[in-house]
Amino acid sequence: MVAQNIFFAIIALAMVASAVRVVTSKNILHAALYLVVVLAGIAAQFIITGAEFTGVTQVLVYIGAVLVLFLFGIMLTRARIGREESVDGDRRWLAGVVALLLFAVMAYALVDAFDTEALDAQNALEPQSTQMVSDAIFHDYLIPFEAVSFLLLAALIGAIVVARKE
Amino acid sequence: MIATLLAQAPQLPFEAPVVDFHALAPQIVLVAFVAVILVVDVIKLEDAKRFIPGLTGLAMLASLVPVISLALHGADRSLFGGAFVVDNVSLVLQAMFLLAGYVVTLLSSNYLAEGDFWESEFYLMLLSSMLGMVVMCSARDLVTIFVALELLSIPAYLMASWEKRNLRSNEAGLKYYLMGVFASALMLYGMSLLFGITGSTLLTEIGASIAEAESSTPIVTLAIVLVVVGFGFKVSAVPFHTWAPDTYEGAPTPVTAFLAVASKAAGFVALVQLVFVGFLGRTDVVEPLMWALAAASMTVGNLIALRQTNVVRLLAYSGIAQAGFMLAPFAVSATNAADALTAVVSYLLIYAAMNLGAFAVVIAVSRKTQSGEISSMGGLFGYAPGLTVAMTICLASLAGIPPLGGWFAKFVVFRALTAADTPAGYVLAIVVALNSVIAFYYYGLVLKAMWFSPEPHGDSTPIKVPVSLVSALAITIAATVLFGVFPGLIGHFTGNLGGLLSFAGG
Amino acid sequence: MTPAVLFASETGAIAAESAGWFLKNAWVFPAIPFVSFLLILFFGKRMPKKGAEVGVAALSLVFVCALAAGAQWVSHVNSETGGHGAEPSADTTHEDDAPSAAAHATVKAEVEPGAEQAEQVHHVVHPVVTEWKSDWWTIGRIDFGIGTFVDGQAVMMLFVVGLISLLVHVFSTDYVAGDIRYTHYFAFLSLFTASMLLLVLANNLVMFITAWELVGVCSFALIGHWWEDQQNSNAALKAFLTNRVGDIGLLIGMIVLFFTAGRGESFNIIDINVAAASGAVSHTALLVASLCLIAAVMSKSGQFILHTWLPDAMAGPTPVSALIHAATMVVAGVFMVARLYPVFFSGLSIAGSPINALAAIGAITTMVGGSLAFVQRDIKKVLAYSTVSQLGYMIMALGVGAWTAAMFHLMTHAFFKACLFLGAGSVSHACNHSFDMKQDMGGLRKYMPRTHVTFLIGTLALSGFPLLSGFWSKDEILAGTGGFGLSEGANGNYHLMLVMGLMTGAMTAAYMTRCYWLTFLGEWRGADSPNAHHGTHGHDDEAVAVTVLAHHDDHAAEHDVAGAHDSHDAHDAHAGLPHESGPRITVPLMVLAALATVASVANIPAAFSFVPASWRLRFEHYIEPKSLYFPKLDHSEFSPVIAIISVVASSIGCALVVLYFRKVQAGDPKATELTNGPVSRGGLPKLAYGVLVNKFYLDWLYTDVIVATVKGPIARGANWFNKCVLDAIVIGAATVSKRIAGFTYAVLDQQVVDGVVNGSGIKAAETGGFLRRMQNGRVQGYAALMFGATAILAGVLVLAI
Amino acid sequence: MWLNQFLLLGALLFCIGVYGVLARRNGVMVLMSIELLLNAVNLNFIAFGAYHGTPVGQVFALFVIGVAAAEVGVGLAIVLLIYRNRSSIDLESVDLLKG
Repeated sequence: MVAQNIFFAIIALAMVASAVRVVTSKNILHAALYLVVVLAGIAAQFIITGAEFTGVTQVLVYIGAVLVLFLFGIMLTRARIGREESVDGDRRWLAGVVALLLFAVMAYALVDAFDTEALDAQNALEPQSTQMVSDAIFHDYLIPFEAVSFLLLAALIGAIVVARKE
Repeated sequence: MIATLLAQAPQLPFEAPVVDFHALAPQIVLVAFVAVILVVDVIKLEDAKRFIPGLTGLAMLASLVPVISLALHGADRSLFGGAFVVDNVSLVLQAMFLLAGYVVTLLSSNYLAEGDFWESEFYLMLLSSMLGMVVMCSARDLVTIFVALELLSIPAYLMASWEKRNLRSNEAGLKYYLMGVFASALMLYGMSLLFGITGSTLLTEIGASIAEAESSTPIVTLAIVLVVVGFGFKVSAVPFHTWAPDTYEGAPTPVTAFLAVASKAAGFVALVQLVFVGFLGRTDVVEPLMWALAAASMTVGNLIALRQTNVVRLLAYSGIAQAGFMLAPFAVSATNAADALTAVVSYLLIYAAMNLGAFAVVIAVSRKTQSGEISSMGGLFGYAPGLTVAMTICLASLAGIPPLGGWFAKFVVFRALTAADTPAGYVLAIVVALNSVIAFYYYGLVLKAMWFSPEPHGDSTPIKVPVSLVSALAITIAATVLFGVFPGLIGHFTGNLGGLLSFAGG
Repeated sequence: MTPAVLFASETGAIAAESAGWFLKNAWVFPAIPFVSFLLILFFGKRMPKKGAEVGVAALSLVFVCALAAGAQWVSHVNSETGGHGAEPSADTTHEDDAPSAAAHATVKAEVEPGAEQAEQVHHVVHPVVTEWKSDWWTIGRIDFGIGTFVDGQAVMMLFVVGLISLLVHVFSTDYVAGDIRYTHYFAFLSLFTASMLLLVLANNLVMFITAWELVGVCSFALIGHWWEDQQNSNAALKAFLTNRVGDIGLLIGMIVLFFTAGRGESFNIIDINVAAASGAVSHTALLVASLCLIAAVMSKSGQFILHTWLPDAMAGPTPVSALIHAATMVVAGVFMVARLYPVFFSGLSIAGSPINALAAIGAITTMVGGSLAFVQRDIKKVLAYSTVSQLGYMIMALGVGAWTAAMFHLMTHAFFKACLFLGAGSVSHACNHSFDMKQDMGGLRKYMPRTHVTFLIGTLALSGFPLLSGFWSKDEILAGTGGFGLSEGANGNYHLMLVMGLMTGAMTAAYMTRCYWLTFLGEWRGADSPNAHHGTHGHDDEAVAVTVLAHHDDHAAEHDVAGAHDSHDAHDAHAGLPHESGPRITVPLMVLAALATVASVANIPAAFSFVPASWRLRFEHYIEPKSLYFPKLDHSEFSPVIAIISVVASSIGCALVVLYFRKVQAGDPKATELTNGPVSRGGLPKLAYGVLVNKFYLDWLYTDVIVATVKGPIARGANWFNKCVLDAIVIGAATVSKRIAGFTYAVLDQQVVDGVVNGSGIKAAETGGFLRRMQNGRVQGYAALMFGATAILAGVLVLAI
Repeated sequence: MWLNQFLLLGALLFCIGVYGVLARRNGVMVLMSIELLLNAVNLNFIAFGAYHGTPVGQVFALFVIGVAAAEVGVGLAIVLLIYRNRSSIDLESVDLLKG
């Protein structure tokens, strides 16, 4: 388990550092690329905890689709590629205070509840097979599954109507 | 090669779920109509296109048929291990959503046809959102609730910005979208904690699990607060209300009516299910939280409403205050569960009728005045007495004047609060009473403008009200008056909601 | 509104055999004017008389039915008390408590023998209750019926409302003829009558509250009838808002009653009354309920301190003032107290105590109203304050346990006050629609003989002139205060109320004399008369009176005159001298004057042994309930001493005013001219001495005697209090709410969302006036509020639980 | 491995995301910060799913991924619409509606 912990630590550090850069970078393209690091890190964490299918989906959907969407967005809104001073509001300190406050509450509650609960003690991180996930989706979560498919259709149509040039 | 790999994989048996199609029939009918509309739209039969509003309305009414047949059939149905339940509460609310959707369709048809809009896609959005609401009524599981919420919200974000060339409409959509997504994120975080604490997404199991401990642990408290905040946004409770006035003002008015009634009601439906099924064991968290939200919403909503000059904004703030009234019974949700549940559902039904009626009048009047200012309604009685009377009924009902529906709604809330017999309940009852007095002032201002002020531009040509608007008005006004004059009607629907509570027994 | 139509299939057999058709089918009373309302609303404009004929016809029908109902009630009472004695069944429960039972219920209640009525002992009079149990309103196991509850009190009110409303309809056909909203006006009159009749007949509190609100709405609409004048719509709004304050009391009181006396399952008035009278309900609960309900009475029936809306309500058309703001709607509060009398009787411990909230409020109100009536120069406002004062009498009577006296006074007051209001309307009809007594009236006796006589009768009745109706009813109240004629003062010893009542009696006579004098005596001072004192200094005595009066007492009252003018454009200004009004105006006046004269025969005191027994105390016999739902009351006897004192007091009040006016008339022309105003006084110092003497003389007579005691400190103070404090509170409540809202903006916006968010005062100063909005339009500010509030809410709850 | 190491990482990412949505005035950058919020939640779901040994955590995470994709698409469409009409995606200048 030591190896996993080391991996976790490295990935976590990279994620936090990148996440901070995502929200502070003055260069919009850099921010997008740092976001890739965070999303990839998430996928890696998924795989560490044994959720391979979700990890792969994460890579496919986020890095394959969402990031591309962002790049399109950056291009279509003709953002200047490079350092841009006006990307931040002048209320950063308030944002910081709110975020810290929220983190304090969350961290207190989490530490209080799951103090040193081990993740691998009871279930030993058995890889949950993809089949279990799919069985769950198509057995217990059939309604939300159909609803999500419908949601994607509606979002697609609506987004096209709203975004298209007339 | 692949075949051999597949053959090597361990074969776990997959049991196909048993699906009760009758229970799902309302949703299936809606989906079927969406398919029809899509086909009509894609084929671009120009002749057929003008039938799309009619088709949309038909879709809502057709979905009512299985709702009624389910209600007549009587027995509660539980699908997918309790994740999807069809009981009295869900049927009453489904019927309310479908009728509200029908009225919104009536409100939209002329508005859209006369403006610069993408029409058939709009109805697609409306139906999708409606589908989300109808699913929400039966959802008793976090995943289903979440997906239903997003299904009803995402089309609504788009509808708010549907008037593409209008900067205000754009802004309305943007604000609604951003605030909605932030609230969703908070709610999702809370849901993840609930799932983490209990290991299940079913509300009944969550309820049983978090009710066990003597007192609440911080993590449960945090989870409940975050989930409630997510829906507090949806129902525009203070301090998560800030989007509502801006979005209401900017969005096309029929969309505003939809947001103010259906979307807000959907938030309440989710809250009802979460609180009465999931959180009832955690009175110590839910009651003070809801108390604070209810008191703040009523008071802040009413006080700011006093200063409004735009009637849509006024209705937005009044809606915030009304949300406070509807949240109030939640503050006694555990001590007086049956009454509180009845009060919330009754209020929702009546609120839907009277608020839609008010918006219908606003839409009708602005067809002539092209303005949302209260002063533009001056002298309305002179040239549109019918609309004036309709608006008076709606506003009087919102203000809670007998014998209209709103009075009954306030009464049941008051009764739930006082019958709980707790100090907090009594104090909140007093807050409710005080706020209902404040509310008279701003409703009175609109009434005064309509009845007593002169026409601002001296133009007193009558308003031509299209048939669809007349029908919408007739439905909503009739419901508002009937619910007030014969509250027994609503008692038929809301009298026996105990089925929902029985889940909380575990 | 027409329950029988909707629930016809559910009506079963009638239980009370002796009750007549109209008593068992009382729903027709509100139904007729409601149908008339609908007819006028939808077809009125197309009718030849613009809908007025429907209203008059409907009200005639109502009145005839009311007469029939009255006759049937009399025979009902006779058969219950005289003929076959009712079997003393103690159960007061509804026969149809079980859902399957018959739809009708008659309350069987055991008799409470009246002390004075030896011949009627052991008899009980069943009220006629018709109830349709249905799904009108069901919550859980509570089933709310809809129904009518007819007893003597209700029958009396049916008669009063039907009659006055009919006369007002007739009067209005002339008075508002040609008005732009003529049809609309009659529609609302009909709706008002329907609502008022519903209120009278309601058999449960929910129906009662509904009707209570409906009459309020009609009052709102009719006060604002001529809304083009900003002041009228303000008055309408003020009436509406003030009433809402009391309505909250009503709501809370009714809910308290519902949960205590109604045991959480009944809103039925009889059930609640029986429970309250039986002593089964805790005294505290009844006390709380009655105090809450008193708040409602204070707003609806214009009791001090919520009375301020009533004089402003005179902005409505005069017939409306007569009908709604004198005779019917404003007595709804009195009616409510009388209807729920056991609640108040037990809650306030009326029997045997020297003072209680109801009696005190009533007594104070009589004094306040009486003194304020002095400083008005608008004839309608004099009458309005007089109404406030008289309503105070009724509340005081109820507070001291003189139930019958209160109801009797309610009836007689309805006659003579409606007569006075309609008379004032007739006068103003002749005087260019002005209500200003000093400027536009005077000497009308010559021009309007019929109006003059009827007004004089009304004045005398109101002032308590012996043998007129007002004398008897007021005297009965005064006798009731001390429990006079009873061996041990059984209903308590409210001597303070007696004193205040007598003082008000004197004031009433005084201000009514002043009002009458200014209006009908002297010379015509209208705008077109040569005596108009605007240009030429008046040489006639009446103008002097006017000037002096104006000089003395109208600095405070001058400003509110304009508000109440019936200045509708339908009538062009009548040129020339005033003239008598047409028959549609004078006939109602004569009918009311006749009733104001003879109504006293309804309740001839028991002591008058020269009258046959069957003629004495008829009102008490037929109107006062004798049943378990009504407390056992002792009745005071007629007291010659009090009658004489009260007549003397009134005469003194009257005489002082007469003396004063006579002195003014006797003044020499020089002094007259000098008193005409500061203009001439400043320029003629030599004659100042004479002025001073003259003034001193007047001061001695008027200021020192009447004004110093009434008008000077008290009335001025009361007027100031009225105008500055109470108005400020009522109107200001809204302003204060707005201010708070503004403050909320300022704090939340400037300090939190904007000021703090921007982190610098520059932006705040840039965007900020004091009343900036909380919503600054920045979505991220909103988001910060959302996330921040979430963190704080969660944090607080996490730490607190 | 502790459960809390994942949860605290999730909480940290969430709060960084909160900072981002509040501090950024560029619309696209706010949308990026929203991705941080949603991914932090997903991390929670996966960790809890592993903790309880149930696939439901993954199922929920998959639904969130699907919905998030739709949301970001819609969000970009609205931002694009704003850009078309105002030639700017500066959120602070979007304040026509207030009061």
